[in-house]
Amino acid sequence: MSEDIHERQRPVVLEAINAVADRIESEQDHLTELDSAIGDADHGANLTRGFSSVREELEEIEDEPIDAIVKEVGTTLISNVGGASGPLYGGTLLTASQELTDGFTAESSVAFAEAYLAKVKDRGDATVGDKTMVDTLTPAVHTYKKSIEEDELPPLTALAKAVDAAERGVEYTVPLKAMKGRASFLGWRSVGHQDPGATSTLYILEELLAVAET
Amino acid sequence: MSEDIHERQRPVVLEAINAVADRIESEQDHLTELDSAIGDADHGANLTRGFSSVREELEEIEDEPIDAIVKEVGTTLISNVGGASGPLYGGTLLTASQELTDGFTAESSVAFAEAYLAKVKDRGDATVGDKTMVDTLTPAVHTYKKSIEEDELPPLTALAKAVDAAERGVEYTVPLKAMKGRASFLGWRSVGHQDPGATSTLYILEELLAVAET
Amino acid sequence: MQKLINDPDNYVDEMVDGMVSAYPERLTRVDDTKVLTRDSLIDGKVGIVTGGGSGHEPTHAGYIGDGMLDGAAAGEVFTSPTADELDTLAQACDTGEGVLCVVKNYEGDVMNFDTAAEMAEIEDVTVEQIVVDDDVAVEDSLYTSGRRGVCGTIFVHKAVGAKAAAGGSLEEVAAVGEKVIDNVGTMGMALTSCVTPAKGEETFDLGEDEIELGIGIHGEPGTERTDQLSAEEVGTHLTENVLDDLDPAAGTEVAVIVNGMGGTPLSELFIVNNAVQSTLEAHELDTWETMVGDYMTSLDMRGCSVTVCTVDDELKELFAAPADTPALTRAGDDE
Amino acid sequence: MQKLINDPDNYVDEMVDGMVSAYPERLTRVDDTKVLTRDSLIDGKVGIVTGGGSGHEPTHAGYIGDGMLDGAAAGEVFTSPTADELDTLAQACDTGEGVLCVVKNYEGDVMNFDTAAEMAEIEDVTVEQIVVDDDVAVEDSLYTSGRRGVCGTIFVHKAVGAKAAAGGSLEEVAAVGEKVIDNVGTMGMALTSCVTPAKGEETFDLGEDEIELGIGIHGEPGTERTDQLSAEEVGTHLTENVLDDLDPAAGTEVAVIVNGMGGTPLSELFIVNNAVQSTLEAHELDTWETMVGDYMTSLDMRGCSVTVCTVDDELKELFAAPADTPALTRAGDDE
Ligand SMILES: Nc1ncnc2c1ncn2[C@@H]1O[C@H](COP(=O)(O)OP(=O)(O)O)[C@@H](O)[C@H]1O
Ligand SMILES: Nc1ncnc2c1ncn2[C@@H]1O[C@H](COP(=O)(O)OP(=O)(O)O)[C@@H](O)[C@H]1O
Ligand SMILES: [Mg+2]
Ligand SMILES: [Mg+2]
Ligand SMILES: [Mg+2]
Ligand SMILES: [Mg+2]
Repeated sequence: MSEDIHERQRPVVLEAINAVADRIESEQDHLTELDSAIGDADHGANLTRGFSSVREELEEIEDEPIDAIVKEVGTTLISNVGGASGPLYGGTLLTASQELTDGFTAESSVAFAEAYLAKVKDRGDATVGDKTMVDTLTPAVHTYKKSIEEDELPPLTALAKAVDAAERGVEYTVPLKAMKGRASFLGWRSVGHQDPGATSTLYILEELLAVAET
Repeated sequence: MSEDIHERQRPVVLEAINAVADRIESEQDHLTELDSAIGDADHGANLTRGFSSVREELEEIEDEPIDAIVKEVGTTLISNVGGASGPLYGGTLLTASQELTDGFTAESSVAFAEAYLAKVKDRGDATVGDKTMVDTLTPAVHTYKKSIEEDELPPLTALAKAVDAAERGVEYTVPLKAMKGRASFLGWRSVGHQDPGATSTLYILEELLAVAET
Repeated sequence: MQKLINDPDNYVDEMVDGMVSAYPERLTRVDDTKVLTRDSLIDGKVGIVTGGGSGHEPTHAGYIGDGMLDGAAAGEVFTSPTADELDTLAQACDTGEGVLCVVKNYEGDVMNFDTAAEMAEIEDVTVEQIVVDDDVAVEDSLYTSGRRGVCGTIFVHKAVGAKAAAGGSLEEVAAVGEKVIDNVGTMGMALTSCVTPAKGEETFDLGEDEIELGIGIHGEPGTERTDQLSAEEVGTHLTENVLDDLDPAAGTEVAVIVNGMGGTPLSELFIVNNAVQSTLEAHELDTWETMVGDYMTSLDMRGCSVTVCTVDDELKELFAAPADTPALTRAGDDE
Repeated sequence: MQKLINDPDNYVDEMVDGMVSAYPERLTRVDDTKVLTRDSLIDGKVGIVTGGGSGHEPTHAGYIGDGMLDGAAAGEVFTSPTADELDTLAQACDTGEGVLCVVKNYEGDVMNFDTAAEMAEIEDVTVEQIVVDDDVAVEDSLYTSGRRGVCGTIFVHKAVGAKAAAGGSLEEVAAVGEKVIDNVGTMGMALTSCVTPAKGEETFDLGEDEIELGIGIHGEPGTERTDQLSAEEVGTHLTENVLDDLDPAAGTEVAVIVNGMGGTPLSELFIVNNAVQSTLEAHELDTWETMVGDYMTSLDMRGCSVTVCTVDDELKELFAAPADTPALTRAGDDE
């Protein structure tokens, strides 16, 4: 039965990974632009390098269970991205994938999201308001969890609400002074700029939603 | 009597030196511009540095005989100009000043001019057509000598003719391929550019004429 | 902006090859990685490694050799190497005595080195990490990433390399590294942004009459933009800020680096050095050694940084000890 | 274009001061001149001096020290020093064994050195001159100034310095200098012009997609302007041209300098080095040593030059001999 769910979800998961890779590639310049203003102008290149490698390695694992696929995505990101976003986007998947041994269910997806957020905060020693991807993830994960667990909404609706929340998180980074990441080196000069990592996190969530909706 | 001539000519010589210094300063940018095209963009600065120093040291020697004054101008140029033009403008005066022990006469001025030209050609191992100051000097000195010795014209008229000849010398450098000096390193690319040293030599002759005319 | 490159995507790969082909008897490349190690390890010596983004040459691999580093990992331009490359690096440089990683403070580097250390310990390689954070321009607090690691790292490499060469244990070597870190400060400035091979244009725009103060080494803007300053003002300002942070007592001896960011003529660095030295003198400090040159760069950025490290007899001995690397050599006998 | 300067008129003067304040135990400035000498002369050793325009740092004074130069005179930017400064230099570096002047071929330098030699001989100082003319880009003929002296001069300094340190006579020292001159060739290129402090803007204009081949080190345009080339094409072209001139037999050993012009990131020089080495290999030459870095610059020019010198046992021994100068150090034991 649990094999069933892996079989069933695999095409969607693979499609989602491809969609994310496409989106990251098409936003590469924009992400780099954001990183030029308060970082070192490589966020777009870093993620593109990572997700292109993921796409290339997908074939080798396309028969694996969901958790193994997600874990492999993490491993590939770790060994191809580098910088801050490598461990933050890759290492987190390694840990969070452990929640997916039975594939994505309403329950496991909440656990996955929570584990992912916890790992980002832990790895990056970052909290909300530090002007990082944590600002996008936190409201998104909170909204998703509440929509499922309290409001008992279907996962798709919950995800849509989470994306809305994530969008606000991205906007929220603009007026903040960066406390973590390269932007923190700029001190007050970081105020008024949108965080690149917060932005790429939103794009990923948007793609997950788009694929889930089809 | 020979002291008389030194007394008499001294104001004119000092005025001429000042006029040359003024002219070089005001042409500094233009000379450097010419040197940018086929050299190393410093001919204006080199000569300005030299002639400003000459002006400053003039006070100390303004009671000396003509030949000593000219020699001192040479020494000062040698120790302040550097580059190719230092020895070429300075060392030459050192030698040629020996012709002026009795001040400037029609005769001694020809000897001075010939000694000066000979020394430039010797020091620089340059000949007419090498695209250097020799191209200006040669027709000027030849014209001056012939005007005085054959045509028996007064020195002022001879000098005016020499300046005319010098002008043609400058124009003549434009189509030439440089054989000597930094411009020679450019080979054929030097063709079509006017030589800076040939140009500054003309300016000096023009100032000598202007002062002599007053 | 023109660059002497082939395909920007192969920039780091080709650079690493170029280093090996320049120094084939000094450097070895670990297959399929951007990890360089010295030709052969010294038995019984603690391994000294570092790594970080590329674009800072001669940092990092330029300091591999006797008396300094055993290996270095090159990340993409301005991007920390990945954890698995750092793990390979640590394992390649271990002779059983453990490996000290010199990390420049930035989460990207720290997180990747952390992960690498975990991976290496699985293979029974003991890895210690020291984190250099010498950039006094950056505000430091418990709640931020803290200060960047920049050119002061060169002093750290020199000290830990000498200590390891002298037979120091992993603990002792790490301790002298921490000692340098506690006593060193740096501040930098830029006249122009650098141009990364990937982007091909300037990372930040600067008006003709503007400069950036408090820059790092990744083409990021500085902490402040001001009107153009003279070399004297720049040298004085940077040195004063570093001294403000270090606050050394009068009579203290200091070692100094006037570092070029890659596109600055050496002559300009010497001109800046005059102001650096007079500022030190005004504070009654005693310059024990000065290094002027491109030690940790930001590609082709025009600008400089000033590093000051207060030294005692132990550090002087370590700094003066012999070293033989492509980018830094100490004869070790006449200092 | 912004520069780290104070008053452009004091550029060289302040730079010379800055060098002395960086290396007070190595360098001494002769009062009222721009002449630098080593802290103390070595009795009984032939004096080795050089000089030329400034803007080529670390050339010239950066090579003063054990095993290389005893002194150097700095002219204005790109302008030969005056004869009286060169005379002072020669006199300051004579211990009675005579002085060898290493001159880079250009009439300005040659004429001023000539005059200086005459002046020095009056004071009973024997002065020999050797003229380096390694730039293969320049057409050579009896009727021209001949070829420029450029980065191959570094090899000359190293060889004559080592020979003098080993006790060679003035004649012997000059002879090894001539030997290097006979066996060395260089060619350079520029991506951008340099900017002199006096002019404050580029000496020549280059389109975004153009480069100059066959440049010298004075910001003068090259012998040819072409479309942009890749690092590989540049490295290959320069090396091929040098080899064309040297025409070494297969199997010959060579020493190589991949020299940056001042504004080139070191990483780019390493990328160029790949093509240099493969070209040498293609000609079946054996690279004995490679130096990659800024050895003789043209202020902040972006670009590079490639120098190749064929070496025999004598030159290898001289090149590998110990040297301890600010810009070049050889431990002298492990080569
Ligand atoms: N300590 C941290 N915690 C959480 N997120 C961080 C942290 N440091 C950086 N980030 C995120 O990483 C992004 C930058 O990623 P990237 O540019 O790829 O790496 P790098 O900063 O190493 O160049 C930032 O915009 C920020 O969202
Ligand atoms: N060998 C030479 N013989 C005669 N004139 C020369 C020679 N070399 C250079 N010159 C003259 O000197 C001028 C250049 O002077 P300048 O720019 O001051 O010196 P440098 O070439 O050392 O920078 C040239 O334009 C040329 O007229
Ligand atoms: Mg970044
Ligand atoms: Mg000139
Ligand atoms: Mg980065
Ligand atoms: Mg000149």
